Amino acid sequence: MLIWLVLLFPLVGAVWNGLLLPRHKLLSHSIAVAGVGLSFLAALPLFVSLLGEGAAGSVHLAFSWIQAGDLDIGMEFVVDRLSGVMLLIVTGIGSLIHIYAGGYMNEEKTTARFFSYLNLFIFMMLLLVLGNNMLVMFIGWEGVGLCSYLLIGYWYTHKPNAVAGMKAFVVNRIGDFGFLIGIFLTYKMFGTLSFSQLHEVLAGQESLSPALTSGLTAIGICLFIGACGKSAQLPLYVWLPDAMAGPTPVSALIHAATMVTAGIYMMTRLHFIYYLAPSALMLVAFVGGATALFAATIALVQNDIKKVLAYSTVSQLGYMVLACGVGAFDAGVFHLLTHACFKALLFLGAGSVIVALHHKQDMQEMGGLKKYLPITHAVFLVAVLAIIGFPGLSGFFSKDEILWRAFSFPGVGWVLWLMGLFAAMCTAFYMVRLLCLTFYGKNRSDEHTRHHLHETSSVMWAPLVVLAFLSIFIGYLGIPPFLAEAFHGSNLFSPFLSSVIQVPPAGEVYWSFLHEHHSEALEWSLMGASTLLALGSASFAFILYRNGPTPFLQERKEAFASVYRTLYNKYWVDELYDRIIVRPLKEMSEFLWRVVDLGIINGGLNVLGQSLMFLSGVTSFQMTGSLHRYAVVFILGLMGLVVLVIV
Amino acid sequence: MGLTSSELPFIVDLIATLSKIVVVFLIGLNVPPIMLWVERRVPALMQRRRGPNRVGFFKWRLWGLFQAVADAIKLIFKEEAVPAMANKWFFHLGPVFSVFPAFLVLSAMPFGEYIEVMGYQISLVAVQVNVGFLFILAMAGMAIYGVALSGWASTSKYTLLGALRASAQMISYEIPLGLSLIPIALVYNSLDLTEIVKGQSHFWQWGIFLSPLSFIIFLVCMFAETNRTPFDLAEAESELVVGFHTEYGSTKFAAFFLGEYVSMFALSLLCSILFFGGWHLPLLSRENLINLTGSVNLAALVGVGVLFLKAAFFMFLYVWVRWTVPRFRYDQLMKLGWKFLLPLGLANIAVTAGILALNF
Amino acid sequence: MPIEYYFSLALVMFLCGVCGVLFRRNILFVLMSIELMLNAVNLVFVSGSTFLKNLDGQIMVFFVITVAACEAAVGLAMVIALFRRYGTIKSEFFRILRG
Amino acid sequence: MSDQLVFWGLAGFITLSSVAVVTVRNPVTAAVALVINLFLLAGVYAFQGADFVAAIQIIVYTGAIVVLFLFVIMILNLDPEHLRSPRPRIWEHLVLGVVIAGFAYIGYRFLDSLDVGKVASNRLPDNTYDVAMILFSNYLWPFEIVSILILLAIVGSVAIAKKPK
Amino acid sequence: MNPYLPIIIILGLGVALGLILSGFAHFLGPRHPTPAKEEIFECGVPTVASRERMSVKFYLTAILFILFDIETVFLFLWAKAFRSLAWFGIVEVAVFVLILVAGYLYVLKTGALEWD
Repeated sequence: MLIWLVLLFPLVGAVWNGLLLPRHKLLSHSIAVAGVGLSFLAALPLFVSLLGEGAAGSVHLAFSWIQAGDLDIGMEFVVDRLSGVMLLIVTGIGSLIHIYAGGYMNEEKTTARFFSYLNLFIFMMLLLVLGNNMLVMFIGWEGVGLCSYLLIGYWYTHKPNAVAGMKAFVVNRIGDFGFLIGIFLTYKMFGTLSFSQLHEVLAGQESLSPALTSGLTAIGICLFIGACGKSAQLPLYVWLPDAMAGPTPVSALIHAATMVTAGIYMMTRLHFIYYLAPSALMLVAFVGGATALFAATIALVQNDIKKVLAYSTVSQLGYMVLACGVGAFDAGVFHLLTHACFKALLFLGAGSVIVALHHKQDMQEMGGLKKYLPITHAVFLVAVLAIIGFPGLSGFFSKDEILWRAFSFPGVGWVLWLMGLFAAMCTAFYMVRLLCLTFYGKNRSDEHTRHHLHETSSVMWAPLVVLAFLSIFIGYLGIPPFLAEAFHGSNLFSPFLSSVIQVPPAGEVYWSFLHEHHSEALEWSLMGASTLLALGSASFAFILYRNGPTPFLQERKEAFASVYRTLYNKYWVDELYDRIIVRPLKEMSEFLWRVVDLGIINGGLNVLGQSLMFLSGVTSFQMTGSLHRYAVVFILGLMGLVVLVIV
Repeated sequence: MGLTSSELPFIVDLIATLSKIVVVFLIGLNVPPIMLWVERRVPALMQRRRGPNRVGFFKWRLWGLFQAVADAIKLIFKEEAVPAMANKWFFHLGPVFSVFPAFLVLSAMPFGEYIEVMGYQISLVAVQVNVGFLFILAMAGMAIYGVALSGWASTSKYTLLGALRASAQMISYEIPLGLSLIPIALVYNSLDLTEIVKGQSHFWQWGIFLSPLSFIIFLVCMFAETNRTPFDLAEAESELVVGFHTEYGSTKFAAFFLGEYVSMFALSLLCSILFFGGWHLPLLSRENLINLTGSVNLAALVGVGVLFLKAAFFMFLYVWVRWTVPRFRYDQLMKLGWKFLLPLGLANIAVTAGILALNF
Repeated sequence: MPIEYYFSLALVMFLCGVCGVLFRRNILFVLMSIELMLNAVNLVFVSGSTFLKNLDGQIMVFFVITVAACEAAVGLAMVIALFRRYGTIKSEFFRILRG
Repeated sequence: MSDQLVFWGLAGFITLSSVAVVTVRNPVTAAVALVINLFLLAGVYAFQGADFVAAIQIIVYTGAIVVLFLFVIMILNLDPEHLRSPRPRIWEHLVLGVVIAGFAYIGYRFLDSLDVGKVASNRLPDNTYDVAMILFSNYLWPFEIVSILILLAIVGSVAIAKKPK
Repeated sequence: MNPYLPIIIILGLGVALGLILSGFAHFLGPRHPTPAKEEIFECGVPTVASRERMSVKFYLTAILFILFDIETVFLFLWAKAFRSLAWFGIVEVAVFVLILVAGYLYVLKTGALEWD
């Protein structure tokens, strides 16, 4: 019963805000917050019921949606430990961001439309998370894409925003295309789309026939393309940095915490497919690693505060995908959880900075905000420490777990580990750079803004504090086992999920290494190395950027001008896409339009018309009107016919 | 036109036919002169004046009978004035068209049943046409050409108008003529004149008693077809000078004259055949006549005499009506033809058919 | 009398009719030629019926004659109307159908 | 023997008159030629034994239709000069040749495909009665339709020819 | 003997008689053509080929003549087979005649036959 409430509240909020468009900002804000909050409150008892030892998930059927021939798809929802976790993230962090958004959107005349979109987004995300078969998930998948488009282009009057919204939507669609193909393939192979049934079928497989593995690999890859589109992985990540055009709470909610994690959640939900398609997983791992490293390098030189955070999100998502790739789905989800907290915190912090600076986002004009925005600075510091993996904070545990699981992957594991390590170093560097450029050094903003600089309202910094608290303590849920003995605690998270994520028997042989025991010394040394390196690069960045852009930095920039420029211009990826895909497409259609359409079709018809005119001209010279001429022609024709018949 | 080839041997048949033709032409050529005389004599007597009585040689005046011969000679030797603009061909062709149909009709009339000569029965009809009526209608049609062509040939407006009027009149009265004949055909169940006369052996079987209405219509049409008296508007002296044959001189006028009187005689013969029992005496049936006269030939001769008598009566009727009945105005004439005789004819047919249908 | 003679006679008449229709300028002549053609058809009907010894041919002739009569009647009515309208019935003057 | 003589006489005159109908200048001459042609045609029918048809031919065709033609000619009172048709152009001769050749060929092919024997000059006995019987039994419907046709002709011609008020 | 002989002979004689009569005067009669004689016997303006058109009434009469002539002919046919067709024939012809009477009434109504 509770699950219907969870779903219903955001929907009601969205409809109420959307249709009635209440004038009063406070009213619309409270409706939205109530929508998400109540849904969170309803979700809590659900989650608690799952905590118990043997509590398995429960499937609820709303109504049978499609019945065509042997295809029977119902609007089913599953509430098990995995979707429970996601549920908490979405509704929990969602409600915090809703509260924050009220403050952020204060200058707007009416916020009803904004909040209805936000609530609609939450509803769609819940659909995606709770759906028990691929189609319901797909509805959520598309709904989320739609809401992201609407929200990115919220200030559609400003053209770049609209263009960014379209870009996001188009790139997502490309990803969805892969996802759809994956759905079709699964239906073709297994005849059903519901996760529970798929799980039983695959679990029942004793040995893997080559056809099955190739099928599963194909499905895996297609679904991964969908995930790339949604979770902004390497080929299809271009839309996320431009998505920053939307309001900051949107970026926080959608482009940090919830939507972008959909891809990872989908792969985790279908772990039984991926476990039986090791080659697909290999691809996933490498794409994840590459994206992490690639995005991190770009983030090093970006000047726009939200762009830096966007690339950092892409790189963190790369980590999660890497985790899934090496089969550590539980580690992926754990990092997802921690990342959601501190990345939302970072974005909201940046949001309050932007509000304070009246919507200026360029870091060169910031600096020295420490004394103007004390709370924001404190919270921001916590988040930065968490993300660079400062020991003790949540980022440290989750990132380290991923690196360890990557390293322990037989064979190519160490390459992945190296990529992860470098990405971590870059992350540390740019996060500290960000921190210094915004909060430390002299204040570089102009007189007018400096005069108005003041701390944001309580509505905005309260959620920040909660998030900061979360990003500190959530880490302890997943303490790696060897540390656990030291502190005689225990790793709570992975066993919690292990009931859901199990390697199907057919894949047992391949994934046996997961259960081998490793020497603790190796783990200790690896953790130590990575932490030391990260902190080193952080301090290095601190020294460089401590008091803003110094002339020394300027020379360094000219020295490595070429490197700097490539990084700054995002490896010219956008231009590359434009050149490879967009321009040829445009030229092709131009060609088709001018040559084929005008030339051949119109030309052809015109020629036909002219020939007819010519023909009629030829035959009409006889139409002189004299009866006798007609009679003669008639008789001659008749005779010709008869002669023809006779001869 | 249906000619039943007679069973007689060729030679006999040939001679019989030739002799019949000669008889027909004799009659044809003699009737107009006689009528010329009658035409003058009878009105004179009616008007209490003496007709022509000067012509004669020596002292036999014969009541002016020779006047006819005198007129004939006069006509032959008169000069013929052909109008300049006239269309030569049709000017000469006109009279021909009015002569030969009359003779054809006359030849189709049966004068008697048959006579036995040297053991062969020779029918007393020149042209044995088994669809008698239609033949007569056809020839009436041809007469129209005579009138129309001659009128048109002498290119003057009046003759043209006269010709149009005369032919329009003949056309309008040909239909009632046809319609009046149909009841007779119904009653006597044949179109062949000889059959019809055979059907009228007893005087109460005569046409006039069985379908009196058709006799009246036939009589009117007789006068109209030959442009006689009440209907002679075409040649009415007072209006169109002489009508379509104004420009015709001597012999051509004689030809028209001949044609007119022969067709008059033919129609009277037809009338007596259809309505007055042809060669049957009123009270004496044919068998008694043969017994009375002893031989078939003699009886046939008597029959022919009776027939000619009846025809003479009708010819007299022509002249009589000419001098008593005033002339119709043209629109009255047309109205009579189209609006009175035609419906009357159709009604007559309906009535006759109804009556006959009762005893099917 | 072989039937070909009758048919060839009919053909000749028909030919004259066709030529009359085609080459005579005056509408009246055209109508007359049409009558001529119809008579040729009648001749074929009659000789056919005589040869095949069944009377249907003759009955058809009745109908043909009736149709010819009606056609002539209406045709000549039109000629008169044309004459009244155009003052002439030479075919060159009826150019309305010009293509 | 006499049959041949009669037929050839009639055929000759018929061809002559039909050619005259087509070639003669003056419409009245053409009408008279038509009359003669039809009259002789009636002769041919009678010669073949179709007496009733011959009679009808003369009564209706010669006696009525050509008279109508004559009437129209007289009414229109065309001046002869007006009827002088212009010198026929060359292509007319050409077409004439082609038409004649075409019809001759068609006729020839038709005639020699006829494998009929000699038509005995079997004059049918007086068949008017049989004609009538057949007409009123088998051909009932055409007979009724003919009356409608005549009605149409009446209404049509009167409507067309009547002087517009 | 061919049944057509009499008709042909009479036709020939009739035509011959006509020609003789019409040609007679040409040979026998005196010929002194004078302009007066040449003229058409007429008073008033010589209207040789007057273009004045005759009234259309004649034409209408001729048309109606044809159409009713056909009726007469068909009635003749019916008369021939009257007795054997009996009632059926009568009904048939009645319909035929009635339709034509309808035409006739139309003609009367439109006044086509009114002679001015």
